[in-house]
Parts: sequence; C-alpha cells; structure tokens
Amino acid sequence: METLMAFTVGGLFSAAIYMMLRRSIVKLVIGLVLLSNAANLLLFTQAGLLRGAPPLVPKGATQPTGVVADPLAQALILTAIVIGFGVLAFAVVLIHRAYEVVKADDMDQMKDTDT
Amino acid sequence: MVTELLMEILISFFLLAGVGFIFVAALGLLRMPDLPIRLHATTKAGALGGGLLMIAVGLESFGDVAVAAKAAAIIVFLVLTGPVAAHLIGRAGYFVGVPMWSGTIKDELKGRYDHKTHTLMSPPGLSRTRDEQSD
Amino acid sequence: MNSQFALQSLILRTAAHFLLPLLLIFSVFLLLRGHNEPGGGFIAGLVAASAVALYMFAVDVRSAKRVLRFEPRDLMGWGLLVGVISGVPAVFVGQPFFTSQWLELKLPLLGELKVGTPLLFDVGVYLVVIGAVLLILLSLAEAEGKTDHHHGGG
Amino acid sequence: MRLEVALPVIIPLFFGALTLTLWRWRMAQRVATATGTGLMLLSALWLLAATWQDGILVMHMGDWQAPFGIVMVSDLLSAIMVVLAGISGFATAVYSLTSMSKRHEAFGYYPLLHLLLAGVNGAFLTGDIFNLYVWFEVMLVASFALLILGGERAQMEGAIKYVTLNLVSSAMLLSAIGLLYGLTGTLNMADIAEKLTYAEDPGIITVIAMLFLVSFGIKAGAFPFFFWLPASYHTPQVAVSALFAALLTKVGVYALFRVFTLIFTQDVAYTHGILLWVAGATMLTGVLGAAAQYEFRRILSFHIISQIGYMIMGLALFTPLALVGGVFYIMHHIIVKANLFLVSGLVYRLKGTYELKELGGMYRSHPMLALLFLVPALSLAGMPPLSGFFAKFILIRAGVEAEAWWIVGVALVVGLLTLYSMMKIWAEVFWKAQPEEHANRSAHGSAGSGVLYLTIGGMAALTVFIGLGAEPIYRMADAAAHQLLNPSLYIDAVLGERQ
Amino acid sequence: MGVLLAVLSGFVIAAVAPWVHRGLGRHGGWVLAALPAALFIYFASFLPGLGEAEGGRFILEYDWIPSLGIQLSFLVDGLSLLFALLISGIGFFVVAYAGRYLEGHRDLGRFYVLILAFMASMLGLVLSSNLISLFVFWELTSITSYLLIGYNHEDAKARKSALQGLFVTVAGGLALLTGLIMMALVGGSYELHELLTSGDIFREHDWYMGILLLVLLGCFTKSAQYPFHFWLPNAMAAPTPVSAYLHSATMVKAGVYLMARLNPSLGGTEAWMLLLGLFGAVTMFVGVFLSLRSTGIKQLLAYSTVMALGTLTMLIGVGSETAMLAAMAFLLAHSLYKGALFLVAGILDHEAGCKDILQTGGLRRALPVTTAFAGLAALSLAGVLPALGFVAKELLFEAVLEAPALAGLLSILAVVSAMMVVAVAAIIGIRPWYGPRADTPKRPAHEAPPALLAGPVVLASLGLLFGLGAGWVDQGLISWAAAAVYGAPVSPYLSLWHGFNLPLLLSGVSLALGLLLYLNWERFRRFTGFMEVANRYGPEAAYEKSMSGMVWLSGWQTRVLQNGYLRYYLLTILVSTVGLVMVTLFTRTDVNIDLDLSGILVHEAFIVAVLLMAALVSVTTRSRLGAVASLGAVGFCVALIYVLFSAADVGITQVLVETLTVIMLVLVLFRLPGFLGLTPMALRIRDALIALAVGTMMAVLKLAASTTQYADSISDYFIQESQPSGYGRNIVNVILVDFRALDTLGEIVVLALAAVGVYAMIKFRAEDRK
Amino acid sequence: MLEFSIFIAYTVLGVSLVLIFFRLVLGPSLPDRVVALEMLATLTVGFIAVYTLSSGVTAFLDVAMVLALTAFLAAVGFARLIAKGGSQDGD
Amino acid sequence: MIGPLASNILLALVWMGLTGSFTGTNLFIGLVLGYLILGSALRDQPGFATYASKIPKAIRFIGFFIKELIRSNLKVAYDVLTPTYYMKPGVIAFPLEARTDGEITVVANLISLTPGTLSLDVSSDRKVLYIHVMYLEDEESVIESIRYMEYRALEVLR
Ligand code: NA
Ligand code: NA
Repeated sequence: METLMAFTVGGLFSAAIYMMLRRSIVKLVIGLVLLSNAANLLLFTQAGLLRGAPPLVPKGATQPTGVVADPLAQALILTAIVIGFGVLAFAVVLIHRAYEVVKADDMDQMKDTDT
Repeated sequence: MVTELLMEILISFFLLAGVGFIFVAALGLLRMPDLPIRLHATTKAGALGGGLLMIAVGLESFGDVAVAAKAAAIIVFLVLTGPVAAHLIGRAGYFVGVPMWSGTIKDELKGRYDHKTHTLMSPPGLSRTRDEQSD
Repeated sequence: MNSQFALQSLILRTAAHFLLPLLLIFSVFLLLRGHNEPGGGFIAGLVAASAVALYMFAVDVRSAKRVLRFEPRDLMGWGLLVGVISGVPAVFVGQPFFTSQWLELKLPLLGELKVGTPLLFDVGVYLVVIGAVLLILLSLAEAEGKTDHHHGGG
Repeated sequence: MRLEVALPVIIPLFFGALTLTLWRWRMAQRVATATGTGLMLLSALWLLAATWQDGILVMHMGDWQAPFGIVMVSDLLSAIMVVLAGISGFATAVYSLTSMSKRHEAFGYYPLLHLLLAGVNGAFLTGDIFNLYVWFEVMLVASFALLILGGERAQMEGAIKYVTLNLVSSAMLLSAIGLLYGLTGTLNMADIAEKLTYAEDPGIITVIAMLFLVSFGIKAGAFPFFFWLPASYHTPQVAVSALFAALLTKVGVYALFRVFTLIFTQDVAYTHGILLWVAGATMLTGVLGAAAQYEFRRILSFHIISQIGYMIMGLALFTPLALVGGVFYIMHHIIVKANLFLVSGLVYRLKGTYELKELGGMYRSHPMLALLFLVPALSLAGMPPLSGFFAKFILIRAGVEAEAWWIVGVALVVGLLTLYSMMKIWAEVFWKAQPEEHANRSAHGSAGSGVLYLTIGGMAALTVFIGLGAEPIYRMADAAAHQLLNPSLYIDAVLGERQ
Repeated sequence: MGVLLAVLSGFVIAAVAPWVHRGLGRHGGWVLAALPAALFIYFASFLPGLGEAEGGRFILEYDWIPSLGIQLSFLVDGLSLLFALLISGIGFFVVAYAGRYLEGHRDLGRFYVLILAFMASMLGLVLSSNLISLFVFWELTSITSYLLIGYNHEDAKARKSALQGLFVTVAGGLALLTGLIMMALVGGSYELHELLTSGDIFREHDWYMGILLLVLLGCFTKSAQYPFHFWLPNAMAAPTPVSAYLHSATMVKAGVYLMARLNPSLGGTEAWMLLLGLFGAVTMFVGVFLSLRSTGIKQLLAYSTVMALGTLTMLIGVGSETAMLAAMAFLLAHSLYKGALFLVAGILDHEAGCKDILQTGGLRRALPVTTAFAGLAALSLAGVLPALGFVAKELLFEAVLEAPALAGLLSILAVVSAMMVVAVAAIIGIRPWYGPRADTPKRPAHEAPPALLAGPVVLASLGLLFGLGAGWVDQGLISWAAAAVYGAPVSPYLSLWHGFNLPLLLSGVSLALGLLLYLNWERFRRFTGFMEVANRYGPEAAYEKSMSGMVWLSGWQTRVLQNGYLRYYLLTILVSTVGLVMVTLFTRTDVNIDLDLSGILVHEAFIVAVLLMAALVSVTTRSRLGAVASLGAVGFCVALIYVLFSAADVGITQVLVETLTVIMLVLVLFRLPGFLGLTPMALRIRDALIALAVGTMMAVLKLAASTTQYADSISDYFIQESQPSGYGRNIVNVILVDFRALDTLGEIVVLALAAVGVYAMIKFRAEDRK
Repeated sequence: MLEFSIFIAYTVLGVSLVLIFFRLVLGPSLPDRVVALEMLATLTVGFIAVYTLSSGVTAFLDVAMVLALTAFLAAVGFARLIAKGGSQDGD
Repeated sequence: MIGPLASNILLALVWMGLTGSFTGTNLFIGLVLGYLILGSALRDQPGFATYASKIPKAIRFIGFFIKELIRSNLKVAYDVLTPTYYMKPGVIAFPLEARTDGEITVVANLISLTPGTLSLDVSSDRKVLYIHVMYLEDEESVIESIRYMEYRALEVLR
C-alpha cells in the first residue's frame, strides 16, 4: 500500500505543480487545491495505514481494544485541512479580485509590481 | 445459529441488492443518452441502492440501536436531498439548453421560461381539475 | 438585488426551510458529542455554515443573514475570544495555559454532567468556523449582487 | 510553570479576538491596540529578563508532559526575537494609529495586526515542529490579509505571487514535517533532536533537511527563493511594509536557526556548506537587485534579501562567533529595516510619492527627517559606530577566523553596495533639489507627523544604542549562541534531565 | 578621562553648534573655534612629559565592548601628538575662517556640525590605540567628509563627487577592516600598543601578504594613492575651508598615518618597501604632473596634495631612519603650507571670485598681506631655504638616495617631481599676484578680513619659523614622531643646514629647472595635452565604468531573476528543490526503495486509479468547470482513502471542506473567463517534465523515508490517556481540544484571518474610492 | 458468505466508481458532470456502508450521514452557476 | 397545520434518533434544542411544517411508496442493463393539486422518486409541475398514476 500511496502522492504533487506553472490564474487556484490535498495525503500515509481501526475508545472502556490508527496524524491532517481551506478561500477570492482589477486571466498581465 | 445464518443471508441480500442498484445508477449515468434520463437513473437507483445498503447496516447494527437510527437517518437524508438536487440540475440543464435525446417525443416545457424575469409560465388553457381556491 | 442571488426554486426553498433546522440540530449534535464520537467543533461549525449557505442559495442572502442573527464577524470574534479565554482559567489555579478544568455538575433533571474547558474551547471553534465560513460565503454572495449591478453580467 | 513563556502569544491572541469583537467601534479598537501591543512588549521584556536570569524556560501547554503535549520554549534566541517582535509591533502600532486610514481601520487592520504578532511570537516560542507550521500559517494568512488591505491593483498582483510562493513553501513544510514525523514518531523538536542523536544511518534526515531548507528559505527570502518579496513588499500601507520587513522574513531565518542548530546537525559540513552558498548568493542577488531600483520601498525590499544573507551566513559558518554574529545581525536588522520603511512612509506622507526621481529637497525642508533617515541608512550599510557595523564586524571576524575568504569578500562587497543604495536614496530624496514638475504633490501634508517622528526617532535611538552600547547586546547574543551550539541545554530543559 | 573627553568634545560641541551659530551669528565661527584652540593647548601640554614617559607614550583605556576586544583606548606618542596638534591647530583657523568665508550661507550651522564632528573623528583616529575604534573613527571621517564634499548638495556634480570619494574610501575601508581583523587574530590583540612590538609574528605569518594588501588598500584609497587618487581633486567640490582642512592637512593623511603607525608591525619587508615605494613614487610623480596640467586653483593644489601623499608613502616605504625623519618633517611642512595655500585660494575666490589661475594676475596691490603670505607658503612648497619645506626636501633626497631598494628610480622620480613642484609653487606664489592686473570676476575692494587672513598668516609663518628653528623642532616633536614610526629611537638629524652635499645639489638643480618649467608652463600644458586621451582610460574612467557596469548588471539580474513571471519564480524554486533533494538523496544516503504492491485491495486500487485520473483530468481539461468537478472527484476519493484507512473525523472534514470549496469556486468562477491555452506545446512539455520531477521527488522521498523508523510514535500516549485524562473517547478530538489545543487555536485563527482577508478584499475596493 | 458478498460489493462499487468517473470526464455538459459528482457522493455513502459491514466499525456512518446531508450543496451551487449562465466555456 | 409544537417534538425525536439515546434527559435536551433552533431559524415562517399528522396514513403511504420505488427502479434498471433503449421520454405539464409550498415540494420529490418520472420545475404561478417522463407511450395513464400518488400523499399531508 505504501508504494501505491507514494504514486498517489507523487501524482497529486505533479498535477498540482503543473497547474501552478500555467499562466491562467484560475489554473493556479486549481493547482493550489491539489497541492494541499497532496501534502495532507502525504502526512496521512506517512503515519502508517491501518484499515478499520479508527482511534476511538469504546463506550465504557478506557482504552481502545487492539491496535488503532495513529490519532495524532489524523489530528494534524485535520488541522492542515482547515488551514488549507482558509488559505484556499483567500486565494480564490484573491484571484477573483485580481481578475477584476487586471481584467485578464493571465499572469503575464500581472508583472508590473516586480520590475 | 439459524437466526444468525438467516440474518447473514438477509444482510448479504440487502448488501448485494444495494450495490446492484448503485451499479445500475452508475451504469445508467454512463449509458443513458441525455441529462434528464441520466437523472432518472441516479436519483432513483442511487437512493434505493444507498437505502438498501443502509438497511443492511441497520440489520447488522452490531447490537447498537444508535447504529440502526443512524442508518435510518441516512436513508431519510438521501431521500430528502436526492430529488431536490435532481430537480435543480435537471431544470438548470434544461434552461441553459442542454440538448435532449433525439428520441424525446414531447416537450411541454419548451418556450415557457423567460430568461430575463426568471419566470416559468404554466401552459395556456390548463386549469386545475378541481375548483380553484384563492391562492 | 440580493434576491437575484438565490436560485428561484420553490422546491429548493421549501426543502431548505425544512433542512435548515435539521442541519442546525445536526450540527449541535456533532458539536456536543464530538468529544466521544466523530464530530467536534470544527465539523459541527461546517455543517451549520452549510445550512446557512443552503438557505442563502435557496431563499436569499438577507434571510440567510437573519437566520444567523449575529454578524459573522462578531461570531468569529466571540468564538476566538471564547477559545482563548478557555485556556486561561488554568492559570488561576497555578497550571499552565490550556490545562483542562473539569466540573462535575449534578443537575436535578439531567443527572451527572462532566463539563470542562475543552468543551468550551470546542464551542469557540464552532463559533469561529461558522463565522468565518459564512463571512466568506456571504461576502462573496453580496459581492456578486454588487458587481452585477455595477458591471453587468459576466 | 512559567507564565511569561506563553504570554507574548496569549496577549496578542486575546487582543486580536477582542478587536474582532470590537469591529464596529473604531476608538475602542485603537485603545485596545495601543494597550495590547504595549502589554505584549512588556511581556516580551519580562520573558527576556526571566530567560536571561533563569536559563531556558518551558511551559507545557495544557500541562501535558513533554514530548506529548505542545511546549512553549524560550531560550535566549526565542526571547530576543520576541522582544524584537514586541518592539517593532509596538512601534508599528503607534505609527499606525496616526497613519492608518479610517477605511483600513474599518476593514480589520487592528485584528490582523494583533494576530500577525501572535503568529510571529508563536513561531518564535513554540517547541513543537507542527505547531511551528501552524504559527507560520497564522502569520502568513494575517500577512496575506494585510497585504491586500486597500485593494489596489499592485496589491493584488503582488499578493498573488506572495501567496502562491508561500503556499508552496507551506506545502513543502507540511510534507517535510510529515516525513519527519514518520521517521521519529514525534513532533517535539527537542524530542526529535534527541531521537536523531542516536539514529543510525541518518542520511535520509539530511535529505529532509533540504526540504526544510527550501521551505524556510522561501519564507526567509533567501536565494533562489526570494521572488515573492520584491514583488509584494512595496505594495501595502507603509506601516504594514515596515512590520513585514522587520518580522516576516526573520521568522524564516529564526526557523532556519532553530532547526539547523537543534535538529539537523548530523552532516554539518554538507548542510551548512549549502547554507553558506545560499547566504552568499542571497547577499549578492539582493544587493544587486536594489541597485537598479528607483522606488524607495523597492530598494528597501531588495535590501531585506541581501541582509537575510548575512544572517544565514552566521548560521552557515556555524562557529560560536558566527552564530553570535547572526543573532546580533537579526537584532540590528529588525530595528533598522522597520525604521527605514517608516521613514519612507513619512516621506510619502509629506510628498505623496515613493519615486526617487520625483522626490527631492528634503534635506533642506525636513532636516530632522534627513538625520533620522541617515542613522538607519548608514547603520544598514554597516557604518560605524551604528548597530550594523558591529553586526557585520562580528560576522566578518567569524568568517576570517574560519578562513571562509570568499564569503568574507562577498559580505564586504555587499556592504559597499548597500552603502551605494542608501546614498542613492539620500542624494535623491534629501540632497537633490525638489524637481519642479513634481513640486506640488502632497498626500497628507505634515498633519500628525509628530507621533511618526517620535516612532522613527525612538527606533533610530535604538539603532544608535545597539551600536554604542553593543556590549550588553553582544553578551546576550553570545549567550544565545552558546545555547544554540549546545542543543543538550534545550533538550534537557524541554524533556527534563534523564539518564 | 582627558583624552576621551578631548576626542568626544568635538561631537558634543558639534551637536550644539547650530544653536551657537544661530545665537551668535557672525561671531559664531570664533566662538566655536575656541574648542580646537583649547584642544591644541591640551595636546601641547603633553609635550613636556612625553620625553620622560615610559616608551615615549601614554596609554589610556576605557571600556567599550570588552567582549569583542573593542576598547576606547588611546595611544599618545609623538606620532599621534603631531597629528593631534595639526588637527586641532589647523582646525582652529579653519573654523574661524569658515565663519567668515561662509557667512550668510544658509547651511552654515550644519557646516559647523560636520566640521567639528569631522575634527573629533580625526582626533579619535590618530589617537586610538584599539584597531577597531581606530576604524570606527576612520569611517566616521569618510562619512563626515562625504557630507562636507556634498555641501552644495543641490549641485549634481557635488553629489557625484561626494559619492565617489565616499565609495572609494569606504571600499578601501572595508578591505582595511578585514586586514585589521586579521592582524588582531594574528597578534592576539586589538591594541596597537601591544601589536607594535610583535612585528616578527606578523612578518612570519601565512597571512602576512593578505594583511598587507588589505591594509594598504585601505590606506591607499584614503590617502589618494595612484590609482585611487582621482577622487581627491573631485572632492574640491567642497567649500574651500573643507578642502584646506580635510583634503590637504588632515583626512587624506589618515592613510599615511596608518602606514606610519603600522610600520613597526608590518614594515621592514621587501613587499612593504616595494609596494609603498613604488606606489608612493608613482603617485608623487602623477600628482605633480597632473597638478601642473591644472589651471583650476583648487585642482592644482589638490593634485599637488596627491604628490605630497605619494611622497610620504614612498618615504614610509623606504623605511630608514632618515626617511622617517623626512616623512615627519615633510608631513608637518606640507600641512602648514598646503593649509595656508588652500586658505589663500579661498581668499582669491571670496575676494576676487577667481577659481581659475588664468583668471588671476596682479592682485598684490589689492591683497598685499595675502600676497606676502602666499609667497611665504609657496617658498616652503618649493623647498627653498630657509623654509621648513627645504629641510624636508633635503632629508627626502638623502633618504631616497640611500633607499635599500629602487634607490635609482626613486631618486630620479623624486628629483623630477621636486622640479615640477617648484613650478607649481611658482604658479601659485607668483602668477596671481604679479604681472598685469587681470580682469577678475570680482574686483577686490580691500584686503581679506582677519578671520580669513589669520590662517595663511600663521601657518605660512610657522613654515618659516620651523625651518629656521629646525633643530629645535627636531629635538621635540619630529624625532618623537619619527621614533614612533621607526619603532626605535632615532638620532636627531634635522637641521636647516647640512652643508654642501648631493641632496643640496639636487635641490638646487630642481629649483632652477622648476623655474624654467614655470616660464614654459603654457607650452608644458600644450605638449601634455595628449593626457586628456589617457584620462579616458585612466583609473577614474575605470571607476565610472565599473559603477555603470554594476548598475547594468543589477538591471540585468533583475530582468532575469525578478522578471515578474510567477511561473518562472516557481520553476526556479522547484528546480532548485528537486536538485537539492535529489543530489542529497544520492550522495548522502544509500537509496533503498522497496516497490511493494502487495496487500492492495481491489476497490482501493479503483479509488486510487480514479483519484489519479481525476487529477489528470482536472489538469488537462479545457473546461474550467470540468476541472472543478474533477477536483470534487479528487476530493471524494481522498475522503474515501481517509475513511478506508480509519480516519473518521478527517473523512467528514474532507467531505465538508470539499463541498464548501466547490461552492466557493463556483461562486467565484462565475465571474472568471474560461481556460485559455496560453502556452505553446514545447513549454507545456517542459512544465510537465518539471511537475513530474517534483512528483517523483515526493514519491521517492516518501518511499525512502518509509523504510526507516527511528522511534515509536508518541501517539500511543494519546491512545492510552485520551479517556482517563482527557475524558473523551474520540482520541482525535481530545488531541484537538486538549492535548494539542494550541494547534487548533492557531487553526481557527487562520480561518478567521482568511475570512477577514476575504471580507476586506471584497468590500474594500480601491476602485470604489471616488 | 458475508465476506464474499462484501468482496463482491466492494468490487462492484469500484467498477461503479470508474463508470461514474467516465461520465464526469465525458460530460458533455456541465450538468452531466454535476450529476456524476452527485452520484459520487451517493457512491461514497455506499462505500461507507460496505466498509461498516466489513470492519464492524460503525463510526464511519457519521461520515455517511454528513455526506448524505450536505453533499447536495455542491449540486445546488453548480445549479445556481448554470442557471446564472456561468458555464459558457465549452461545457 | 400541526404547528410549531409538532415540529419541535419532531426535532426532539430526530435528536434522540441521532444521539441514539432514548432517555428522558435526552428528550428534554432535544426539546430545548428544537425550540431554540426553530425559534431562531424560522421565526419568519409561522405555521411552517405541515407534515406527519396522520401516522397510520403515513405508514401506509410509506409502504406504497417503497413498492413504487422498487418498481420504478427495476424498470429503469432493465433499460439500463439491456443494450437497447426502450424508453420514450418527454416533458409533460402536470396540473398540481397541491397548494402550499410544503405540499408541492413533497409531491414533486415523491414524483422524482417514483416510476419513470422526474420533476423538473414548478411554474411560477404554482399551478403546474413540469415532469420529465421516461416512458411516455400513454400520457393519460402516466398522468393518472401520478395523480393517484399525489392524492395519497396529500391525504397524509392534509
Ligand atoms: Na487542530
Ligand atoms: Na419517478
């Protein structure tokens, strides 16, 4: 499974990066969504994969029975997802506004600030 | 013993029926020739498939009433939201002119929608079968 | 202007009237049991925000705001304040910030109830999530009405 | 339990939340901002004093024992950084109270300011690598919002680059943390360091170190990752630029210092050798970038980059003295760069433009301002006896001691070119006569500039003090470097002494 | 505290000078000049005790930055006293002179500030014993000098000259700093008085050549040695009192001072001798040659200063006892006559409006006193008996004739230069005053006022007096100074008359030929007109070229690197990252990657396949909404993976976030145009390859990291403690709200910040501002 | 028997996933894709049901519950976009 | 028709179902929550919620509905799974009996879930429901069966 997930993560990173290298700002945003998914998935798989063993303590017990998936990694991903969502919301509106002021969906029209 | 086996058979039945209907919905989605017909497939078969699967889960229940309740709730939610979504997508597709299958034999909706005012007229001469009350 | 935002669908609108309370109660449910089952402030907040978003699409932006009763900004502020403050009581009993403080309440009708600052914290999370998501969505929705007005359709 | 370790984070968080709830009441927000940043500065000073006195301080947040819960750790580097954040935050706040437009205030400037500071202080104080990521994000998103506040086209364009590149950095950081967590099973930096001490075959750690290097390198604005900085730093309100210039890249530098002294010390010859090249290239590209510019804040922006190079040089040489130099340089630079941006803001306020070609005549018309520019400008260029001279002196001496001749050469040349840029500004803005065709531009006149002068003057005084009174500052940097070079101090403080 | 106070008093008085000026008006100059006068007396008071002092010097130390070895320590010996007396003495006349010369100038107040600060810096420089505090004062003189050269700051040429001077001297200064640091590291101390006795350590150290070159670079630039001499004449853009003070008598001698000072430590080697001897001699010759080519009065004097600086350098290089005596005598003579002549040049400008020698003539009637003392100073310049200049020249010839190396070359250059100096002296001493009355821009109505005359009168007179009393001067200051430079006591040798010898002969020859040259001055200028061509390729041109080259390089680099294209920024970053990671992976580890595809369930494979295909579709589709829908599919698949691998909360969150993301995108995309195919195929292939490289890197990293695990995860603790200590059965949630609540707090802050940002972006539009 | 049924169920769901995905890719119109996305949510509910049966862990039903209740919001958003005429880029 | 009280009780029941805890305490919590949510969310909608009055009718209707659902699905499944298309689709206008928003919505959704019919939209005057029908060989019988279902549904609702 590790290998398959490595391919998955690699594929997602590739797709994200390719989109971010486009001139179109819309594609940029799509790249950002993919990027955040890729990083989260990497974090998830890196903590080890376990089927059907959610980190929950049964009612009345003080500890889960048997081995459970790594709760810490899950908590981290949750945090990362939320952060990614906030950042993405910002980015989406940013390109929206950029499009409104520049009136073109083309990064090449947005290089005045640099040179 | 017997009840357990019976239960297992029952669950398997619902399980396979459920995934069968989901498969039908998926295949219908792929195979059917136009948007509304695909919607037919997904709305009905999807809801039914999901419902049957949840019945299977509810039957198993793992000795927990809450599980059955959850399964029931999921069925309710699917039934509640599916048709609404279908209606929205279907009419949106229709109004923006997504082409219908060539085999379509009748279209009473044609020309009734005013894109500017977003009003949908009822067909002329069509009145309610019973006496109208003030509306 | 804002009414233009919503989908003009009787079916959706009616469904939304029905789904809104359902989703909201669902969100409270997710919030309160999150400590023991899947759920928690963040998920609950998202569900609640989705409910209002649905209302926004189905009815109109103004009604959605009325449903919320508070400005999303204020919800966010209060939520954040609750979140921060929930970490403070520990200091007064000589423990580090965010050390959980639990209270065993014996209520006449409800029996024993364990209430702690982590739950308070989760409520803060809940409020912030609702406020933030809706601030984003409602602003976007309002902006659309505005630009429609100014520049015409896209 | 040491309360003071967490206070510099809790206070701005609290005031950030408070100002959010006070959204509609402008005056209340302003009062809260002045109070909040002031309290934050005081708590930072308290923390520094306590850390100086008692050594590395730790607060186990939530009272969970060390590798499990999140710890806030204050060693001298952290405490120094927090004080610097306090100073620049307070100065910016005071400056903002006068200079910020009502619209900016109405759209969340103050909450953003507080929360940005919370993120910065959080990043400085946390002892947990994932928590570091979180604070980085807090700081970043706050900076995103501050960057676009105003809605000008240039802000949007700059922000797109800023946001995108920083998100790439964040994704890399997150991935790197994931990989590191997979390897060590822990997030507590001290714990990671300790586990890696006994690790066999740590080659893979060096690989992951490269990801950290790139990620923090982007945030620090190092070569070849700095592009977002000159693209955006000159676009927002000047108080915002000043705060960014003072703090944001330094958080990246701090993170580099932290992980490359505490965690990634398995293969110093290799990792720090790469850092040294990064440092040299950063200095050169930054300073060269500035030479062609003719906009006040753009020049300053490019110089942030070149100055970052010096700080990284201190880390890369990795000798006690070099680290002292790096820490000293950070202290000097935060004060000076913020000050220069604030000066540019005052110039803008008086003249309505940042273009050197359109400016002039201010030596005659505003001699006080001229002096207040000259102090940080010469300090930035490393002229004695100001703070920048001693910062460069320590680094060059460290370089000479290490016989790293080329980096010494680069550091010297870059110092010279910095002087060139600063004197260009001086000649164009202050000495040159006001060009006739731009004579009648004026943005705000001079209303309310008394407070601004006071802020700038205070910062300039600090610069002079760090120079003339370099002894205590040096001793502090020296002690900080000592802690950095002895990670066991940090580890023992966090995890407790064990056999 | 005395010396420290003496040095710092200049800064203190400088700080209040504008108020003194404002309060006292035209008398301000005299009042402020009291400070240098007092300082002069103070320093003079050291003289009687110096002979008895231990080692012929006083050492005073004050703590500054002891941890760094940086102290405010002062070394008072013959050398530093000679300089301190010159600085304070000439300073007195210059300040008084400036009060009158710049009377009514709107920036006079700031002028006092700068000139007094400069004086203090200069005193600090020559008195410092600590290398670093010496350097601090060294750079302070550069900065104050910069501000003084640019005094007429609205004049573009003044600004340019100021920058040139600053740039050249600071560049050298930085080299010097490195050299000094190296010296301190080798010698184990920053204190000159400790280093001066450890010359052998330096001379035998590997770093010797490096130290030497770096230190000399600093000294040569500061003291305008060829090829760094060009900034000095340009510095004449400064007001005349500045030229008189900084660019003849004091600051430019700082380099000479330092070479002299370090002679005991670094001198005495062949390299030292050759470098100083050659550069000094060439500078000497070039200086006087260019001086003769000039007609601008200040230019002419400036180039002759270059000559003098070269001479001093050469003498220090020669290094013999005689040479050191010659150097100190020459230093004193030059300061006196050059100070006087510059002040005279100022009078010519002030009274007659003349800046060019060709504008002048026959002014002796209008300015009789000036004429007399200009003549007196010129005599010393020319080295005519009995002026101090004569004594110095005699010693100079003697020193070069006996030079340990290059004696022939140095002697020839010295004689030729001396001859030309005589011509220069005649030009300034005769040309303006005698002959027919020229039509000057301003007609001088009367002799210059006392404030202007005081300097020339006193300084020129001193030149004569010291010549006449050469032996007396020699017994005192000069020999002490020479001893400090030589590093050992020198036998007194200085006197007006040494009898008929070769030096005297050479002196006479140079005098005669010099006068001849003066008579043929015009012809000389015409013959040497070709030099204009040489100038185009000279050091100054090289400086200009390198400056414009630097600006060009800067522009080029910015165009290439900071080109405004986000994707190239990304590309650069990504390619660097892949390079760094891959190189590290292959060089620092034994890469060990297991491709293990066992244990995959069918549906998981389906999900992953669809996930990847959906990602591919979102990348390749030409429909942006199709891309969004594909993103939705990616999101659902990721959610499924979370669910299938036991992450319930994450799954729910992913689903909700995915839904909200789609809604957000849909709300925004409404406004945006469709996808544009903006990039040609070749570039797309390049980008695809880079994207693949990044993806491969992450996959390889993930696999490589998967084979190693150094320790068990801390999450066992959470699993154990969640219920007992956190009172919650959902371990993930307990982590979120309790174990790691701080993360969650940060996370909601991020969310709130993003929302505020979005709100501000949407509601706060620049275009709405009417 | 149940185990075998579960295996069949998983496989059928996997195949269905691919089928739905093809509709998502093929379109041809945006509403078609939206239908596919909507179906994907239902399919995910199905996956969770089978997963619950196979693992005996009921916690994931909560995911299904949330999905069933909120996933159609995306469809609502899309529908609105289509209705407002926002899909004119060759969808 | 049933009024807010019933809605409240209903929500409380939903709550108990969700939490899976059928205790008095939980009922109380559910009632309070339901009250709060209804009070805050739907304060502009007095008299909303006109469903579930007649439990027996409802149960009977559910049985009928499930039968229809399965029937419709088998028909569609057959068409989907067999290679040739048997359908004769078309859009018809169905005059509505249902009046209130709630009625119309329930009817429309039920129609979407039952044999070969899919509600597309309600006319703006709310008199007509446009329905996409899959097997439109005999329009009259289709309309008749729809009307029957509407009748049974309204029976429960009114
Ligand atoms: Na979290
Ligand atoms: Na139907």
